[in-house]
Amino acid sequence: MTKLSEIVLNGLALGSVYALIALGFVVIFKASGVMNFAHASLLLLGGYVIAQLHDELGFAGALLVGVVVTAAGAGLIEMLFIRGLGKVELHVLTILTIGIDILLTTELVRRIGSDKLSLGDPWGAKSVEVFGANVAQARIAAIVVAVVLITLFFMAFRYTAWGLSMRAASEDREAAALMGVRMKRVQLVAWCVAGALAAVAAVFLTASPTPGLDRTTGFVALKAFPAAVLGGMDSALGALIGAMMIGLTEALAAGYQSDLDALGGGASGIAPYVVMILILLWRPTGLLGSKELSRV
Amino acid sequence: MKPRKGTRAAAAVIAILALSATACSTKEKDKDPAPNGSGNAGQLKTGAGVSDTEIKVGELSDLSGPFAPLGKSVTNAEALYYEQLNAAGGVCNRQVKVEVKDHGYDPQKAGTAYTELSGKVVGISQLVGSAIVTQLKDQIEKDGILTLPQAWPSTLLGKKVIQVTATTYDVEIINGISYLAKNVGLVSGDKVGHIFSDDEFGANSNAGAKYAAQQAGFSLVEQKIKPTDADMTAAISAMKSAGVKAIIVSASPRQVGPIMGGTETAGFKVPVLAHSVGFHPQLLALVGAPMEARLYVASPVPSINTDMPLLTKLVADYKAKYPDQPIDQGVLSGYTTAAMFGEALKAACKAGDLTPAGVMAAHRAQTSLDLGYGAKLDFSSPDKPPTYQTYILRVDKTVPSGLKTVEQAFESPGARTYTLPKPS
Amino acid sequence: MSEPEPKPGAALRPAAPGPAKSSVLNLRVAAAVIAVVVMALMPYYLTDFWLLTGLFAMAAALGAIGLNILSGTTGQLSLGHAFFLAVGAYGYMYFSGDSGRSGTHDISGLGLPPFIALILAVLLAGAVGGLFSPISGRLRGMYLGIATLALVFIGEHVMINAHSVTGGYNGRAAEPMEFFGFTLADEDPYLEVAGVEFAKYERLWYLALALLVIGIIVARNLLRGRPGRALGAVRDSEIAAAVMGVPVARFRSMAFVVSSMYAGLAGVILALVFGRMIPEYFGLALSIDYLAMIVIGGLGSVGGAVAGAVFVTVLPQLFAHYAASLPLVVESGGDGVGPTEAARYLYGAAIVLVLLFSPGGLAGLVRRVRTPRTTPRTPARSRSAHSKEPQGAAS
Amino acid sequence: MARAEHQPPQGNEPAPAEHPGGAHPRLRQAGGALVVDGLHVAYGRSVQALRGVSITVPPSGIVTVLGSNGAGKSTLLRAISGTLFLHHGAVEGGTITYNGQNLRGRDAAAAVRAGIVQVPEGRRVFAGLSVAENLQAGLLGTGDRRSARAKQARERVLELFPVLAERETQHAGLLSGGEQQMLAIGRALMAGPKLLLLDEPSLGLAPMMVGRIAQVIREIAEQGTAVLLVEQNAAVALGLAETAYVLDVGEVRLTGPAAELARTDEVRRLYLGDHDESGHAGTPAEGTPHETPAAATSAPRATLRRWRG
Repeated sequence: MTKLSEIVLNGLALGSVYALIALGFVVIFKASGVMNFAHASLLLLGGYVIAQLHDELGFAGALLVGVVVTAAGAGLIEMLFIRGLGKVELHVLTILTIGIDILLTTELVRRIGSDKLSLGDPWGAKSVEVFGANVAQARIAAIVVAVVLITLFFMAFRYTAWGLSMRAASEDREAAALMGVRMKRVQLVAWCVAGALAAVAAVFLTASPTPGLDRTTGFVALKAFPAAVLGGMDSALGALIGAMMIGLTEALAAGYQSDLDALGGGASGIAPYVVMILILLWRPTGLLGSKELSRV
Repeated sequence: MKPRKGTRAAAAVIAILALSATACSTKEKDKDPAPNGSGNAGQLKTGAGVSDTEIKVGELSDLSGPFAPLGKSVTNAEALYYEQLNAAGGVCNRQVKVEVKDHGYDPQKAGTAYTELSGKVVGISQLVGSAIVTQLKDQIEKDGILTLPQAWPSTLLGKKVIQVTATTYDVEIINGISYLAKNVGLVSGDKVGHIFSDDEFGANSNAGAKYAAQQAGFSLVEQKIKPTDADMTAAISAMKSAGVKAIIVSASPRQVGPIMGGTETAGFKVPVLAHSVGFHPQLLALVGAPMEARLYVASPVPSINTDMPLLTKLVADYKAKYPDQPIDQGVLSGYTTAAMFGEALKAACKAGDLTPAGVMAAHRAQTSLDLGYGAKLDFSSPDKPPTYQTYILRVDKTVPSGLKTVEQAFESPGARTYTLPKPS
Repeated sequence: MSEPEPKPGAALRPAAPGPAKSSVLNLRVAAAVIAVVVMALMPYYLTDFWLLTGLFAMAAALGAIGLNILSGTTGQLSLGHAFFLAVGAYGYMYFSGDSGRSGTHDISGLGLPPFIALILAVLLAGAVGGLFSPISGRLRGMYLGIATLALVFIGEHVMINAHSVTGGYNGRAAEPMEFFGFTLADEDPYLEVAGVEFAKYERLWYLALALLVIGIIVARNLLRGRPGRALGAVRDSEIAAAVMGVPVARFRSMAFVVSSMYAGLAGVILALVFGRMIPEYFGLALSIDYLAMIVIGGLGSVGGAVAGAVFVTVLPQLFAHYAASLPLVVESGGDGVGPTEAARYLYGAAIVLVLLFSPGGLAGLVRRVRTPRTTPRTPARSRSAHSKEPQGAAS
Repeated sequence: MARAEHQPPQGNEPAPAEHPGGAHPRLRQAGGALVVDGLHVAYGRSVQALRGVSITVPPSGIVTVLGSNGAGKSTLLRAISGTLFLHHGAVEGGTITYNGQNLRGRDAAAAVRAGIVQVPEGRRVFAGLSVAENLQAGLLGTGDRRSARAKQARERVLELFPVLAERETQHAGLLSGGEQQMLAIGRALMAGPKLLLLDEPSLGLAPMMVGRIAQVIREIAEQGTAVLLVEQNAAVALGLAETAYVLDVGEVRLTGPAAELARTDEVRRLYLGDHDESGHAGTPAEGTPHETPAAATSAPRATLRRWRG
């Protein structure tokens, strides 16, 4: 039982981090209609900035700067590359973000080199006991922070002018424009929000008991893709549910690996993708994704 | 106007072709630079890569991919060795010149980079990445140039041209487990965990762990992880609930770090045994305390900070030449590998045959090479590692490499009774 | 080189497009023949390094043509192209290889003649692409893109675990291609033509070149004929295509099958060139490379795919080869921007710049230079990034 | 009535300064609020959608623009509301001013701030949002969602459309077509526009509902909001408007007081005679001739062919 509760808690913590990333995917997708592959490098950027500054500014200061820098970086990508393109094929925008990701990742990896950087988070290796299970404080913090941020996010989405603009625009861009919604500003804010969430996710991805930030940290963003997709790419709630499913699936597949020997071992890495494919076969636009309206 | 344009283009193409025909007609010479160049200096036979003044040695490293940290240390250390060798007069009155190619752990780039070395070097004194070695080994064998890989799975054994430079992973883990059994008090019937990465390194190590566990009567709890995983909590939970008395880790520092941290967090403070390739001094800043308390490192070489003449001199020289670079075990590994190659060159010079085949023959004729760090190396059998010995290192925050030697080279009884995987 | 003034007689020429068109066509054929001849002469001049690079480029070109049919022409985004390359490569090894041991594992194989194995491997890749149709038929846009991403990861897992077919991490050796006793390897028999030794790479060069020419011709005919128009219609609007009587689902899965067959062929060539394939090669990065190729080359254009493949394959090699003589680039291992990083920067920048300034890729650039501004580029080819936006320009 | 000459596509040249055709300055009232003058619009490089269109909408009252499918009616509205770019269109010549303020080349947000709000064709309510949220969305361009003015606007809208008050928490997608049209108009009114642009409000509605909507439009105009109504249903439009323009293939072909226009042979033949017009059975607006010989429409005119644009 301890094992199960440990695994479930860790799965939820993992899911919380994925949720922060997946929400970023969804917000950007709603605003700009693109699956942002540059998210991996934005995450790395946030982590890198925090790692560089935490000695000087302390963790909180570094976190703040990291969040702001990453948000600004995401906003800059929107302004420089995405906004100007206007209407192009979906692939083209997607591949463009891959190009941006390659550029940014190359530079960050060159700077990080072989280093494993600590982000100076205050939790260290300390643990707490929950339901008889030992769980790292950082993991609990991940769940708490994610719950707070995601609640804030949903409230903003529901009640602020920006949230209403986002939802209106993703329903019908032109009608939203006719209401006087400043689309450029809404999109810019969306990218910035996504960037900020990615920077926070970077903290929990690298906090103990994980090994600190290194050049491959950004890859984790790839696992949030299935989360965003299986929930439905234009549904924030779907992203949240998807992220939790992926986190739990992964943790359970790893924790009960010995019972899954038939799959060849090490199946936890691909479990998210298998779950995603199964769900997409059942619902081609994810759990809560809206059906595409086809127009001739 | 269209046809005109076309004809002009065609004419231009033909002109370029004609130009290139004159420019590139040297291809045949390029391929085989000095076939059987007979003795200029006495009766010395020379071949590819060797001129009257120069001996060219190739290195295929990873300087931009996932193994860049290792690649960089090894490349620097090899450069240091050859610099010292040249300062001492070189080999056969020739200066050794190193040509380094970066493959970034990309098999395609490695393939083309190799073609730039083959036929132009007398041998390859560094080849990083077991996947890359595997990819190239058929070709290397065909070209017959001595190659020293920076990877130690026993699956690389069995080819005369490829010299695994030290104890293989499986033998290393057999030695390590025997040390652990003796020193942390494991008894028959205990459960021992093995977390290993889902790649050749992990699989090879797992073969050794299985054997050692069976010999000692331990039951082995296995947990496979992806080489890219960073979250070890689930694996640790599995180990903890199985109640293992010790954990063996065959993975990279990316995973050894979280395993140390995670077990500490989970209050699951069992001894951990890792390979030297799974340790990196930077982990000390992140999980120093648990590593100091519980980590054992099985290594084919002693800690570079051991008090030995060779090693103290190496550390000093390296510090002088690369003041900004970290001193890790890769430095020692690179330096000793280069030294093995240097010894082969010297032996070949003595035998009067500096062709690639001659270098290989001279290398394989050495049965008891002592490079000055303890282990005696026997290169005579392609099917066996040059040594079956292992050092045990533990964490010591006071030295640059972060490791100190706690057990000098030893060979456990199981090391030789274990059947190495039958090479292909 | 001055442009000729229209001669007085020019006006007398019939205005009918017939003769002019055929002369352009003849010209194109002539240019193509010259290109093939030039390529055929290359083994006499290139060193192994460039031969190998060229072989990779040719294999990549075939793979890129396939992806272009899928993503460029039909509009189905695929991040799983690497997987289909792997199916081709391992399919070939399995069909042509013998059973035996490799490393620590037993491997099995059918020991078929290599040429038969090549054909079977291509068919197998196509069949696997067809098996994917329950998914490719149901999913659209990014959903399909991410689903194909899963193929790469799941495929890698299967490859590593299916020891007896793939040889596990170590991969397995590929049998050299053989035609009636003539082996495409270094020896057997030894061959020298005009003083140049024809070894493995030289021999494979001609095989790859022949397959590439066939691949280009097939793709062109396919795209210019009825299927091509149907596929284009499917991309532009599925409903409109369906109204026009195009069996949308069938064409979508057909595009997947054809694309996978091209990828499979590219995989076989790579296996022959490498001589041994390891599963790690077929990762996400390879898929992204192929996407970059078709974007840089120009979506939907066969020539563009080839150009993009050459660009993406040759660029890093150029950097690695000439690192020493390039300004701003330090040699590998030094501090600063190494050749690998420089190539990555240029590669990333090329993707971004091409998309920003020439969304038609290299092919679009060439088209623009050739026909400056006479035919306006109508927005008909570009589709809304937002499916919910109205498609019509005016009420 | 003057008839515009067909003009060749203007390409990238600036529009000619003088009026290319029949829009008569004499119709322009002093202090006219919205002035569109010599407007040229193109989609892509080759597709000319508007060629020198000039219209004027006074500060109050209803102006209608008639025209068949593809005549350029929606394009005209898009140019005014600043949403052309969403359709790859661009203004290539001419001016658009409102109260003397330039609107050409400005975005939709600028138009809303200037007091011009458009109700798009096909209603386009935010189907996934509730009715209340849809109305809230109407305030997004004004910058204040909580002020007394916003509250007032809301009360006015709910007064105008009591049915919306009953459905406040429902998703807009679940409303009937007529209710959606009311919501779309109500949403636009939330911003308190001085000029309301209506794009085919009668399209696809039951005859009963068309009458209701017409009534509402008249009420809105009576409350002091100017209305520019674009319609295919000429019977409805001419019954409502004081002034009418007829667009054909991107040019203003006819213009004049609505009642006068409704009596011209050409309009009767082309726009009022078709018995299939959905609005035909609808509004019995006075002054609108009902019986037009069907024979007159039997031969479709070349100028009324569906024009791609």
